[in-house]
Amino acid sequence: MTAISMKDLRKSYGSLEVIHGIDIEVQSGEFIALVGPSGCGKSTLLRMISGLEPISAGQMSFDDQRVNDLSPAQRQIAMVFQSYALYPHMSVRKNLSFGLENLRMEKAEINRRVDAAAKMLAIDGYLDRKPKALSGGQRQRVAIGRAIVRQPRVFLFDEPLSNLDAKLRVQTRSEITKLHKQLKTTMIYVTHDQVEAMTMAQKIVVLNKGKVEQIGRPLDLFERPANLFVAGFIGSPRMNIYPGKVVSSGGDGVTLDSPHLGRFTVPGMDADVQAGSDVAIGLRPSHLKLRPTTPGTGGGTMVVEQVESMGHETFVYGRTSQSDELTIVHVPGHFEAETGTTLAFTFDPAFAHLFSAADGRSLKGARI
Amino acid sequence: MTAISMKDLRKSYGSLEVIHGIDIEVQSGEFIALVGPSGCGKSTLLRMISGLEPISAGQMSFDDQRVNDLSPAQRQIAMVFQSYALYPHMSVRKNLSFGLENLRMEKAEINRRVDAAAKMLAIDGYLDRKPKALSGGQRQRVAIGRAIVRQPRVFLFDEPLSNLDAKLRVQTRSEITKLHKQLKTTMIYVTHDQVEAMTMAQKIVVLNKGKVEQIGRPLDLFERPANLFVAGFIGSPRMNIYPGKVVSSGGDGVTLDSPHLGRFTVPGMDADVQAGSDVAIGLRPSHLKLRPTTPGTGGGTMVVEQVESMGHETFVYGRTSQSDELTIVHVPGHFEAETGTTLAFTFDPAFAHLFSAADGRSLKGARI
Amino acid sequence: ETITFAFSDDDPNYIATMEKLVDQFEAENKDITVNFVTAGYAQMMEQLPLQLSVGKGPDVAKITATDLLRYTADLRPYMKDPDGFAKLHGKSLELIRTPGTAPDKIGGYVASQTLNQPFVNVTLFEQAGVPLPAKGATLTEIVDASVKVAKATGVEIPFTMDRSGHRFAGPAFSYGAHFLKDGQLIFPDDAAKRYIADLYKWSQSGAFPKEMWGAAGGTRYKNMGDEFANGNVVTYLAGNWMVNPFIAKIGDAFDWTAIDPPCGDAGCVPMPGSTFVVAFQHTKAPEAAARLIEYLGSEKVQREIAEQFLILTGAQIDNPHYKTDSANAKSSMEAFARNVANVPEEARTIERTQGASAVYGSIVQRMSQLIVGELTLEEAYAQLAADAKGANVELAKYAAAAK
Amino acid sequence: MIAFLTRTRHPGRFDLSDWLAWGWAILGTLVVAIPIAWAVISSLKTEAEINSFPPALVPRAAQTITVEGQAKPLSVWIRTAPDGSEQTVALVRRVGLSATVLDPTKPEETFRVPVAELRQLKEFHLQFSNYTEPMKQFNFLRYLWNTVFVTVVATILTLLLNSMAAFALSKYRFAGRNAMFALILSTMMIPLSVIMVPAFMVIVGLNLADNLWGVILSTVSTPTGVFLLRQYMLTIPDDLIEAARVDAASEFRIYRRIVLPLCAPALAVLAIFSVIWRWNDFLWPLIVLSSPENYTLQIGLSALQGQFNVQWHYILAMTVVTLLPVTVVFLFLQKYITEGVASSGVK
Amino acid sequence: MRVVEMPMAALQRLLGAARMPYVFILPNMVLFTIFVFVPVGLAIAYAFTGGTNLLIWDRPFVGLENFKALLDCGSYLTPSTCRYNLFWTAVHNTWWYTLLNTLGTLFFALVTALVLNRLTRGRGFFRAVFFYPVLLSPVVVGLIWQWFLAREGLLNSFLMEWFDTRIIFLLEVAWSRIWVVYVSIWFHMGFFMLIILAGLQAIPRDIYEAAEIDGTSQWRQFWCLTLPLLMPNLLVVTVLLLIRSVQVFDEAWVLTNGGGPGTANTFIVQFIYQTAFSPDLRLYGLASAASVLMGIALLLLTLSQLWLAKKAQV
Ligand SMILES: Nc1ncnc2c1ncn2[C@@H]1O[C@H](COP(=O)(O)OP(=O)(O)OP(=O)(O)O)[C@@H](O)[C@H]1O
Ligand SMILES: Nc1ncnc2c1ncn2[C@@H]1O[C@H](COP(=O)(O)OP(=O)(O)OP(=O)(O)O)[C@@H](O)[C@H]1O
Ligand SMILES: [Mg+2]
Ligand SMILES: [Mg+2]
Repeated sequence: MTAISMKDLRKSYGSLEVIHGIDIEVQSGEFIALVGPSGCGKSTLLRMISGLEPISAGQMSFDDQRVNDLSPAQRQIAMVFQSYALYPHMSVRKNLSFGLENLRMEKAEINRRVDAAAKMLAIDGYLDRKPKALSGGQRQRVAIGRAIVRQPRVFLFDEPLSNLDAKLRVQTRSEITKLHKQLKTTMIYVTHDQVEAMTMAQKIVVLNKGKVEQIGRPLDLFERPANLFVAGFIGSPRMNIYPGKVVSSGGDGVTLDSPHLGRFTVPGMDADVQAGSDVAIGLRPSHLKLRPTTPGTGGGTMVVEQVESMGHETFVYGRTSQSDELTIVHVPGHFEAETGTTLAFTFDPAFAHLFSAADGRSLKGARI
Repeated sequence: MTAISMKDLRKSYGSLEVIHGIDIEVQSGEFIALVGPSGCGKSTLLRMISGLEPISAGQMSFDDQRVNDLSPAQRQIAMVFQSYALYPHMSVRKNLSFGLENLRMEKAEINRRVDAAAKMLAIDGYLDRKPKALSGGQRQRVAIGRAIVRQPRVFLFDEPLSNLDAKLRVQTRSEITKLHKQLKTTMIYVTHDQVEAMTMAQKIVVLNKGKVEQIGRPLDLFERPANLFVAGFIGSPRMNIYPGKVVSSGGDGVTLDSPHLGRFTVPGMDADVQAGSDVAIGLRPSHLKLRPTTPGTGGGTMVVEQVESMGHETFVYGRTSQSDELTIVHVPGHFEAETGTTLAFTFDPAFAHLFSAADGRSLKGARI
Repeated sequence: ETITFAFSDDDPNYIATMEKLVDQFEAENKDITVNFVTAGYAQMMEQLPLQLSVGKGPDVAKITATDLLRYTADLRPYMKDPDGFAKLHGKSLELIRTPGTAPDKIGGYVASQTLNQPFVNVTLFEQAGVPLPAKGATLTEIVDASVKVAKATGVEIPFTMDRSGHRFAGPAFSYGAHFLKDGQLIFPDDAAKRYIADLYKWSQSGAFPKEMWGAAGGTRYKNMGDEFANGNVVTYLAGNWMVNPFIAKIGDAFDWTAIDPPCGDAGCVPMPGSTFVVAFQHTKAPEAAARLIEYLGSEKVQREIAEQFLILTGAQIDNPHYKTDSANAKSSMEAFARNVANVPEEARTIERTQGASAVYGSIVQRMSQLIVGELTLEEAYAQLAADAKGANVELAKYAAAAK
Repeated sequence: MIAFLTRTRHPGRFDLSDWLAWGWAILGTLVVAIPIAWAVISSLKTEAEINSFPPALVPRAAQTITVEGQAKPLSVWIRTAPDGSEQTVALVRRVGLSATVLDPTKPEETFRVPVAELRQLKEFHLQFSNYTEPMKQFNFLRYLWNTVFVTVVATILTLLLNSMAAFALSKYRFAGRNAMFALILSTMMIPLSVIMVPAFMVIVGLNLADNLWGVILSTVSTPTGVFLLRQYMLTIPDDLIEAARVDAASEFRIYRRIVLPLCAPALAVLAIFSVIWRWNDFLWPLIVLSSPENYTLQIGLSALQGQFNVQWHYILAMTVVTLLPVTVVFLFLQKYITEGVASSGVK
Repeated sequence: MRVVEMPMAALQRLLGAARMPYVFILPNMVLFTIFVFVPVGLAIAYAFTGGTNLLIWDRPFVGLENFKALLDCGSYLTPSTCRYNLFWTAVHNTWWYTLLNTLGTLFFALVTALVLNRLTRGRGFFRAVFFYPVLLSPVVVGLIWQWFLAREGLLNSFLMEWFDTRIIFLLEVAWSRIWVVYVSIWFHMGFFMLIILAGLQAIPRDIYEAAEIDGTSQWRQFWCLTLPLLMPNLLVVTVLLLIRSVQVFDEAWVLTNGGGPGTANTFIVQFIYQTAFSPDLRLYGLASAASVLMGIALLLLTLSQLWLAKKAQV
C-alpha cells in the first residue's frame, strides 16, 4: 500500500540516454501496466523503480520518501522476473523462505508465511521439489510466491507471462488479477502484450522510445488514444488507418474526404481542425461492417486477400484501392468469402478516430 | 502432389508404445493440420512421415508406394522445423542451395530455384546474410524457402510458428496459406494451437495420447465435435460444459434438465438417447447471451468472478452454483460488471452440444 | 653398405672432428656409407637400452653404460688385422668383454679412459697461503686444507664432488672398502662406513656443503663443474674429461690443476671409467662396422684424438703431445697420466659388474637422504645394505632367466 | 573477503572490493610474468653474467677495447690505486692474485697490479650468440622442419579422427557407445610415462621405430580431444542434423559440412592444445626417433644438455626459442583458446 | 573432400546409415587400441613378471610377487619399515602433494576466477595472462623456476638485498615442498581458473538480482548461491586436479633435480620411472605393478569423488 511518484526520471548508459524524463504518479494499491514496443525502456524503468538500476537524474519517491539511493531490500519491493530467476539448487520451500531468512525472521513465522503463500498459489504439493522438476506455470507461481511471502510495499513484474504458452498465460493472467484484488498491494507490471495490459491493469502507461506517450485507464486508451502511436499499439487486431483531408469544419461536425472511404461527416470533434488540412482516419476492425445491419454513412470497397475463420468470429483481410496496408474487418460468427472478390464495407462515422497527419496528435476519439 | 496413406501406424520406444495405430488418408495437394495437446505424439507422427523416425508397425504409402523403409531424401519430403534448424554457419543462399547440392544438381538450376524461392518469400535482399543477422520472421521464411527449393512431394511443418511473437505469427500464418494456394503441394502441419489449425488447414486431425480423436474440416470440428475431448480442444475460449440429465426424448427433440441451466428442449438429435441417461451439455461462450436480444429458452445465472474487456469484445468469467468450472461468456463490444454480482444468461438450445456422460461421444452437434 | 654410427660428446669440437674422420673413412672406403648421428647424453642413456633390447638402434655407437656391452658384436672375424688391433688396444679390450663371451672377442675399442681425481683452485690456495695438498694426502687432509682456504678467501664451497656413485667410489677404495665378495654385492663394509661417516661429518660442518648432494633427489646425476669454473669451489673431485672444458670455461679467471688422488689405508685410488665405441650384434653389415672400428681405433686416429682433446685413450699412445697452451691443463694431464698405473684391478672389475650401477644409484640416493637428515647414519648403512641385498636377489633371478 | 568478489557489480562504482580485485589481478600478473621475463632477459646475457651474483637486471658484458700490438681485444677495468686515484686500464693477462695491465693510451707499457685493485667495466650487451651458437651446432632447419611436420600432421589427424569419433559418440545411438566412451575416458588416468616401454615395443612391432609417423600416429587419438569435442557437439541441436538428412546429405557430408564448421571453436581449442603437446613433446620422440634426419627440435636441443655441463646460457636461449611459437600462436588465438576452453571444457 | 565424400557415401549405401557411427569411430579406436590399450594391457602383464629383461616373452611369470613386494610393509604409515621404502615415501609425498596442490589450486583458481568475473575492464587481458603458463612445457617450467630459485637466482638476490640472507630453497625440505606445490599452482592454475570462470559466467545474472531484492548480503550470496551453483564446475576441476596431482612428475622432477632434497619430493611416477629406467637393474615388473596400484587408487579416488558429489546433490 505504497504510492510511488516519479519526477523527471532519466537514465543514461554512458552518454546514451535511454529514459528521457518520465513523470508517473502511482496511487497506493493501484495496478499499473507499463506497455510499449521492444526496447522502449520498460525494463529499464522497472529496474530503476526496483533499485537494481541506479537513477541518473530525477526523483523517485515511495510515499513521499525519496528512495533514489536505497537498495532494493531497503525499498521493500518484490520483483517477479521474466525468467523467474528461481534459485535452481534450492527446493521450492527454500526458494520461498530464502528472502525471509535473510531478514533473520523466526522459523515459525517463515513457515507460516511460506505455507500460506503456497496454499494461495496451489503449489503446496511441490514444496520439496527443485524448480527443474516443475512445469512452466508452476515455476511462474513459485516466482510469484517468493514475492508474496515478503509482504512487500510494491510488486514489480517484468513480462512475467511471456515464457508461458497461450493457455497458461490466460490462466495466470487471471490469477495475478485475483492476487491483486486480495492483497491490494501496489503493482507495476511490464508487458509488451497489450491484451495483458488491457485485461489486468487499472491504469496503463504507454512508453515509446524512453518517453511516456499516454497514461490512462485501459478503455480510455482504447477509446481516445492520445496519438497515432497509442492508437496503433492498443487494440487487437490493430486499428485501420487511412489518409484523409478535411473538406469543411462546422458546428455539427467535420466533413472528410478519403480516397479509401469516400466523403463523410464526423460529429463531435475534440480539437479544432482547419478545412484543407491532412488527417489520418482510424477505424477499428470491429467497427467496419460487411453485412451492414444499420447502414453507415461512410464506406469503401476492398479486395479480399484472406479470410480467417475461428468459428465464432472471422477476420477478413482486404486491400482498398491504392493502399499498401491491409484493411482488417472483424465479423462476428462465421463468414466465407473467396480470395479476390470485392466486398463493400460501411462504418458509422461516430466511431472514426481522427489524428493530425502532421504530428499524429489525436483530434477526435470514439465511443465504443 | 502426393497422396499419403497411413495404415495402423504404430511407434514404440523400447517397450513403450507412443503411437497406438493411426489411420489417416491425406489427399493429394491437401493441407492437413495435426493438432493435440503436448506429448500426444504429433511430432512423432510427423517424423514417422518424414522418415527420420523408423516405423515400428503399420504401413505408410506415398501415392500407393510403400515408403516405410525409405530415407527422408528418398521420400522427397521437405520439413520445416520448429527451431528452423537453419545452418548457422551458411549464408541464406547456401542454406537454400545445400539440399540441392547434395543432389548434385547443376549450378544454374540451383541458382534459378533459389532465386525464385527467395523472390517468392521476399528474402532476396538477405541472400548473403547469415541466419544470425536475420529477425525471427525472416529466419522462418528462410526455413520455408529451404523446403520450397527442393520441390518436394510433401511439405511437413512442425510447429513452425511457435517461436514467433503474436504479431509475426498472424502474418506468417497467412503467408503459409498463400504458399499452399500457389504450390498446391501436400502439406502436413503440426501445431498445438487450434487457432492456427482452424484458420489454415483444409482438414484437421485431432490427436490425443497417440490416437486419432477426429478428422474433419475445421468448421465440422467446431460445429460437430465427435466427442468431449475435441469439443474442449477446438474453439477459443473453450466450450462451457455442464452436466445434465435427459428428461424425455421425443420426435421434435430431447428435453434436458441441468442444475446449472434449468430445463430446456433441444431439437434435432444426431443419435438416440434414453430418457434418464446422463449427458454433458456443451455451450460455446459466444452462444451465451447476457444482454439477450432474442430470449432463448435455456438459461442460468452466474456470479461474476472476472471481466476481461479488450475494447471490442469482453469475456466474462462467472461461476454457476455448485460448479467447479468457470462459465465463460463472450460479449461483443465493451461490457462492465462488478465482481460478485449475479448475472443471468440465456442461450438458444439449438446451439447446445450434447455428449454422452459415459464415454464422451457426441450425441448432437450445433449449427453456428 | 650403409651403417649408422651414433656418437655423443659434450665437446662440440670433438664431434666435429669425429665427423671429419668419418668422412675420411668414407672417402677411403667407397663401398660403405656411414650415417653419422650425434645424440645427446640423455638420449644414449634412455633410448639406446630400449632400442638394443628389441634389436634396433645404430650399428656402431659410443656408449658409456657398461650394461649395454652385452649387446656388442664380435668383430674379430671381420677385421683385416685383428691381432694388430688387439695389440694396440691391449688390456683395454678386456673392459668390453662381458662374462661368458669369447676371451679374444673384439667388440670395439675403449674410446677414452677416465680417472677420477681432484681439481684444485690454485689461485685460491695461493691467496690463502695454504700449500697445495701433496702427493699422498688423505681425503681428510685435502678437505681440511680446502676448508682453510675457503675460510681465508670467503669461498662458499670448500670441497665437492659430482653427485654420482662412480665419483664416490674412488675414495671408497682408498679407504679400503670392497663392493664385491664371492660375486655378491656387499656394501657397505666397515671401511665404507668410515668413509660415509666422514662425508656425513663434512656435509654437516659445511666442508662438503649439503646443497651439493642434498638439493637433488633420486639417482639423478648432478655435475658441479660450473661451480668450480665459477670460482666457488676450492677442491672438486672430478676427472680428466673436465680438463678440456675447463680450459675454455675458466680461461684466465684463476689458476687450477688436478692433483693426485686422495690416499687411504688401501692406497691412492683414481677411480677408472671408460667410454666405448662398439658395434652391436644386430648389425646387418658387420664387415663395414669392423672396418669403421678398425679405422677409428687405428694408432694414427687415436693419437690425433688424444692429443687434440686431451684424452686418455684405450689404445697405447706413447708420448702424446697435447695440443694446448694452457699450463693449467698441461699440469693436470700430467697428474692424470702418472696415476693410470695406480688403478687397482678391483676398481676395474666393479665397473664391469652387473648391479654396480644399481649400487651406485643406491649410494647417491641414500647419501642424499643421510645428508638432508632423512636418515641417521645407522639407518643409511642399513638401507644401503638392504639395497645391495635386493640387487643380489634380482640379479640372481636375471641369471636364472638367462639360462 | 571472498564475499566481495561474488560478482560483477554495477559498472561505474569503484569501491574497496574493486581495489582488492585489481590488486589481486595485477599481483597475479607480476607473479606470472616475472619468472618468464627473467628467463627471457637472462637468455641474452653472457655466460659470465648469468653466473654472476647478485644478478643484474639488464644484460651486460665486459667492455673491451682493441689495443695496438695486442692480438685480441682486451677487457677494460678501473684500477683504484692504493692512494685512492682511479685509472682506466686494459687487462692483458691475469695470473693468480696479480694481473698484467696496460694503459690504453700508452699501449707499449705493461705493468703488474694486484687483482684486488681492479673493478671490471661492463656495458649493455645482448648476447645473441646464445641463440646462434647452439643453432650452428645442430641442423636447426632440419629439426625445425621435422617438428613442424610432426606438429602439423599430428594436429590435423588429431582434429580429424577425434572429431569423427566425437561425432559418432555425440550424435548417434549405437550399441557399445557408452562403453567405448568410458574406455576412452578411463585412459586419462594413465600417465603416459608409465606405458612408454610397451608402447615402444608396439612401435617396433609395427616397424615404425625411427620414423616420424611413429611419433605422429601414436599421439593422434587423445582422450582429451574426444571428450572436449563430444561435449561441444552435444550442444549442436539434433534438428540441424535431421534437417540435413532431409536435405539428402549423406552422413559424412553432414559431418563435414554441418558438424565440423559448427565445432570450429572447440576445434580451435584442440588444435592449440595439440600444437602445444606435439611441440613440447620430448620423451616419446626421444625414444622413437634415432637418426638425426628425423630429430625434432626438442631432441636436438636436449643434445645441448651434455652429461657434464649445465650450459645455462644456451639452455635459457633455447627455452625461449621453444617458447616463441607457442607464444605467438597464443597471442593470435588467445580469445579462441580462453573462450573455447571455457565453453567446451565443461558442460 | 570429394575424394573422401564419394567412398564414404558408397560405404553408407553399402552398410546403411545406422552403421555409419562405427565407421566414424573406427579410425580413432584402431589407433587408440594399438597405441594405448595394447600398451596398457602389456604394462599390466608386465606387473606379473619378474627379472630385468625388457622383452616380455623373455620374462618369467611371478604371479603376485611384485605386488607383495611393494606391499611388504611393517606399517604403511612409516615408509622406512617397508621393503620398498622409496615407494612408500613416494606414496606419502604424493598424498601430501595431492592434498596441498588440489586445495591450493582450487583456492587460487576460485579466487582468481571470482576476481576476473568481477572485473568489467581488462578481463580478457588478465585471463590471457593467467592462462599463459599452461602453454609451457613442463621441462621449461621446471628450468625457469630452478633458475629463479637457485642459490644465485633472482629471488635470493632480493633476499640478499633486503634481509642480507639467502635460502637454498631446494635444499630445505619444507621450502622445496612448498615450491613444488607453488610451481604447479603457478603452472596449471590458469586452466582450472578458466573452467571455474566459465561456470561463474553461466550463472544467470538475474538470480543475483533476485537475491539482492531479497536483501541477501554479499557473503550469503557467495555461500548460498555462487558456491552451490558452481559445484558442477568445481567437481570437474577437483577430479581433474586429483588425477593430475597423483600423476605429478615432469615439472617437479626437473625443478627439484630428481625429487630432492633427499626424497622430499619423490613422487610415485618418479619411483616408477626410476625403477623402470634405472641403468643396470630395470625392475620393470615392479614398476608396472606400482603403476597398476596407482591406476587402481586413481580410479577409486575419482569414483568416490563422483559418488560423493552425487550424494550431495540428492
Ligand atoms: N546496459 C546497457 N547499456 C546500454 N544500453 C542499454 C543497456 N541496457 C539497456 N539498454 C538500452 O536501453 C533501451 C531500453 O532497454 P529495455 O531493456 O528497458 O527495453 P524493454 O522495453 O524492456 O524491451 P523488451 O520489451 O525487449 O524487454 C534499449 O534500447 C537498450 O538497448
Ligand atoms: N526418444 C524417445 N524415447 C521415449 N519416449 C519418447 C521419445 N520421444 C518422444 N517420446 C514420447 O512420445 C510421446 C510423444 O512425443 P511427441 O514429441 O511426439 O509429442 P508432441 O505431440 O510433439 O508434443 P509437443 O506438443 O510437446 O511437441 C511423449 O510422451 C514423449 O515423452
Ligand atoms: Mg524488457
Ligand atoms: Mg512436438
